[in-house]
Amino acid sequence: MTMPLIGSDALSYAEALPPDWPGSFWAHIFFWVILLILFITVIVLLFTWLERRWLGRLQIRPGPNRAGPFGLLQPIADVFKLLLKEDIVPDKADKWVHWLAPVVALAPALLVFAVIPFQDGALLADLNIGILFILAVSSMVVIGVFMAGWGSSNKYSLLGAMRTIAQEISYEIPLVLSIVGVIIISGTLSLNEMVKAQQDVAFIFVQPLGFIIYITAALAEVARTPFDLIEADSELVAGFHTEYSGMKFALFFLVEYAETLAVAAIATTLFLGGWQGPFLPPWMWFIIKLFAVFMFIIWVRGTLPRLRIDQVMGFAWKFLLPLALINVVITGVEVLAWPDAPLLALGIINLVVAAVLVLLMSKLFKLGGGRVPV
Amino acid sequence: MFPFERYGKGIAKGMAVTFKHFGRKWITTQYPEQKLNMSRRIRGTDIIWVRETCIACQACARACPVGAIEMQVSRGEDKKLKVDFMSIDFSLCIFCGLCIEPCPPGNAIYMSHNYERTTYRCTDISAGHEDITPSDKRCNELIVVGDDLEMAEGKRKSAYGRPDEYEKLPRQTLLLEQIQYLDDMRKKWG
Amino acid sequence: MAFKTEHFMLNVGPQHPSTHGVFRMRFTLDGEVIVDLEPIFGYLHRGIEKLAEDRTYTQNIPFTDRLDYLASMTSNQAYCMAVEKLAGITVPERAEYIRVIMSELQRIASHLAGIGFFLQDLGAFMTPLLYMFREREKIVDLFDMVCGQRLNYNYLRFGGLSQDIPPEFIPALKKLVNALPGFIDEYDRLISENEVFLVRTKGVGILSREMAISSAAAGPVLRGSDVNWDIRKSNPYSVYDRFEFDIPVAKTGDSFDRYWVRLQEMRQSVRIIEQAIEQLPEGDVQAKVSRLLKPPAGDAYVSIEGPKGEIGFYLVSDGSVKPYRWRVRPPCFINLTTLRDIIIGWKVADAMVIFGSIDIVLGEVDR
Amino acid sequence: MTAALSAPDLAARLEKEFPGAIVESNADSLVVDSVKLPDIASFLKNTPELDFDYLTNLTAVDYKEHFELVYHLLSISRNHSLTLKTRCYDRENPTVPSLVALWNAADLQEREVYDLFGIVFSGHPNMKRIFLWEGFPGYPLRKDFGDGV
Repeated sequence: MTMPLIGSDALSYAEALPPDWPGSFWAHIFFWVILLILFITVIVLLFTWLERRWLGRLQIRPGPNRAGPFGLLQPIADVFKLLLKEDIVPDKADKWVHWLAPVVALAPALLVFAVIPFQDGALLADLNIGILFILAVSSMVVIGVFMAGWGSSNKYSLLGAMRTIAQEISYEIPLVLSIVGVIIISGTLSLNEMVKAQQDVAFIFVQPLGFIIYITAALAEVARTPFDLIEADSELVAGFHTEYSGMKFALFFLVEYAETLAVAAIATTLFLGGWQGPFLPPWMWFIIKLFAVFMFIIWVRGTLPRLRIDQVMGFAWKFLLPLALINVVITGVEVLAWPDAPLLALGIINLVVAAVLVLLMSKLFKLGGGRVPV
Repeated sequence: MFPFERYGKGIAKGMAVTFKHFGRKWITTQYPEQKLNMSRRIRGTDIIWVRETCIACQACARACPVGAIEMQVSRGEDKKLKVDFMSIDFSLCIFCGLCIEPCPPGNAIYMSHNYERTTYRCTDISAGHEDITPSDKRCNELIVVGDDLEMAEGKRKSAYGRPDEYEKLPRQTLLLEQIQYLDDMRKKWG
Repeated sequence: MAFKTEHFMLNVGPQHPSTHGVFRMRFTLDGEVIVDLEPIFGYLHRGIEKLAEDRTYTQNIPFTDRLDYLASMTSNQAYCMAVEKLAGITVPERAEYIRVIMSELQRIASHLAGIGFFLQDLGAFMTPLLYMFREREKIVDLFDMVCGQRLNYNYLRFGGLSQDIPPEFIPALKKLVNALPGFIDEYDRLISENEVFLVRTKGVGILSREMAISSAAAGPVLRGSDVNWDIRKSNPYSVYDRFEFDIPVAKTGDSFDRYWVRLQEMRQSVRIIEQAIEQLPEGDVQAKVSRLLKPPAGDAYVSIEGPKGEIGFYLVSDGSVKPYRWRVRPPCFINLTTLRDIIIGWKVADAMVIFGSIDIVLGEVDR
Repeated sequence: MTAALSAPDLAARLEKEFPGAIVESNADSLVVDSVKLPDIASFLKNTPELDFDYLTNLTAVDYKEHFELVYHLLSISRNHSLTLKTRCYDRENPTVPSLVALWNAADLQEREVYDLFGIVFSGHPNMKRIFLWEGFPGYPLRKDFGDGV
């Protein structure tokens, strides 16, 4: 039997197999694991290319354009370069921790994709608690990062790792709360069902504040500008992966982009209507939206400077958390008080509320703190 | 007045600026394929010495702040000074151009218009030496002696301190003028 | 429960991305807070002051290029003016105007690089830096046109210039000057109101007025601290008394103010250049000066307003062809006097911002 | 214009305050006794109509038989300047009082002079070499540097 690797045929093949048929369970798992790993690798390669190209264009330069047409082979060349590099382990490093860290970081980053629907029903495991699974698994990456920072026995790495822990744990909370609004409206925890709930209106219009909080918190989760102080190159050289080279660095690189990919995929699924869309096949819509979110992230990266650690933490606890809580309460009240409201009406109310809240919060925005008397 | 500030307006403005640049022409060049015309007065990475017009006064050697020019002269039978040995050590030369100005005839020494001294291998810098991996020997490679300093094919005199050469050289490409090359490049490199 | 904590040392540099060269700082940290800082100099010390004592006056001009390599023109000018004062040379008027144009262009170029690297230190990934280098590139193109190199200009001579400007210089300059204010506005829009930028720079690294004066801070660092002091106004050298321009002064002395002063100074420089182009007279660009200059015995100190601050030269002549003592007043080096005081108490991330806002060039710090 | 204060006038005035402190005064500079230097500097800084609050430049010159330290002072508020000099005749153990307490700007510059000339500034809080490493033989900007080699 021929098995096309990607395309709607393959997806429908995967759907066609009933999961309770003996053997097909494993076939399903096997097929999806291979597909997801290929998908992640290819998309990550494309992402690195796109990031450099798009960033280049924002910076009035062409970006990589030598290897292959439009520089498309550049990521492949980079991979080979990284694979051929000497793998350096510092003398004083904790060898085991140093070796294990990239693996520990990589596994959860890949696991997230198990529950992301590429089109209706096309996913590795349609867990009815999909979103909880994502939140639980994605926060495990921190452990790998901290292992890397600790195991390198380098002060820059350690500082970077400490920042990672503080930042990622703080931003979990607004991230989860911003998703709660979506859960309340869609009434389900399964990602596939959530996408189906966005048949008419994407949740970005229903939950504008939720989307803003989600994107901000997600940027912090994956340590992208303006929250990239984990690897702040002008302060910490390269943060937790200062002492990594070769293949292990490549793994961290993969983790970083896989996380970004995951975040973009979740944003797509929860707020942008997932695979919903006219004319094109659903999985293509999914990938288009994925790239749109990613390009937004790059665009932000190309513009903004980075924050300081105490400002980042303050922003999470003083701004995002109250906003997210208010958002949850308002959404809950709306759903209770007006159960069969048209989503668009809710959206308009929420938009006004969001604007007012953001404006009010901006009054609390203080400049110039942060000096510690010594 | 709108009583609120710092609600994200500045970020939006900045992002608008970067987005605008997405549509702009890029300003870098694809170097080995796309070469710009250098300034006509460029102090290129070579010095051209003209044996015929040189009066062996050693003004250039005395003007050099780093002592890169070595010139040995002697009186010939006709009581005229002639150059026995002339060398410039390009590993010392800082390309300041001070040797050009004091030259009494004004046409015995020139900066060159060439600016590319890079090669893929160190042996390409000067032919004929293949065993020059140690760095001390490589420095010796940069001492250029006598005839090699003179005009040769591919060398071009710069107009630095030599106004006569000015019109002979191509016009400098200024980034300011956004010349055609940017468009050409865009077509070629996508 | 009180945790037992320990301070730890963090060595930053000499090979660190944001030390602008080979500067080194040894932080003592309490968590992320800097409790002590020891700046360590000398990684780029080439002994230029000693080398200069062994060379003739003219041969030293290329060495001034290599002090502040982002602002060679002003170093050239300060040195040439010091020698001119020592030897009593008067400069033709046209040369003075061209010197003013060059030094103002240099100021813009240097500030562009300074702001660009400052924003780069803040973490704005390359974008502002590349935008600013685009304009700097246009200016450097013009320098290339007049003197043949893009960094080490070696353009000025005692009593004038090494050569007159080429005919296509003025049209190109006019074009540049017309376009520049638009680009400066664009930089303003890009970052000046950005909330992230404000929260990182406003109130960070405050250098008080008293401290700034007592530490002899100069240039934008001084004017950012509410001191209205610019040598172009207070002691107009060259032909600066013939132009109308303002001195931007900021009140608080934080990193943002230093950035803001630089941005405004670029606008003023454009104004000066516009006036200089209009007034530019015809004539000679080089006074009659002996090739082997022998200034009379004595000493002279001349300082001018460079982009980084007051750059001065103190020369002692013993009547021979070589200077007896050749001393630079390096603005970058002296601006670093306050570094320790304004960084202590801030976090590692702020240290880079404050350091970047001082805008130093290591070639001049270490000499 | 920054007015260079007339050194002889000032010398006459300083002679009244500090008898015997003025070694020499010519048109543009004032040479004072190094022992009295901190007092004179403090007088220059704190007298309201002089108000020299800005130490522009501090350097030294090796005149073989003595070192001369040169201080370029400036008053930002009054816009006038003065060149103050002092001499140090001891070559083995040259010592000059430090002015860091008056002008913070002297901090790094005195260290630089110490590094390159070997002149010790007594009272400086951190008198260490700055550009060269500890243990560097000799002081490069002295005229006799390298003579013994």
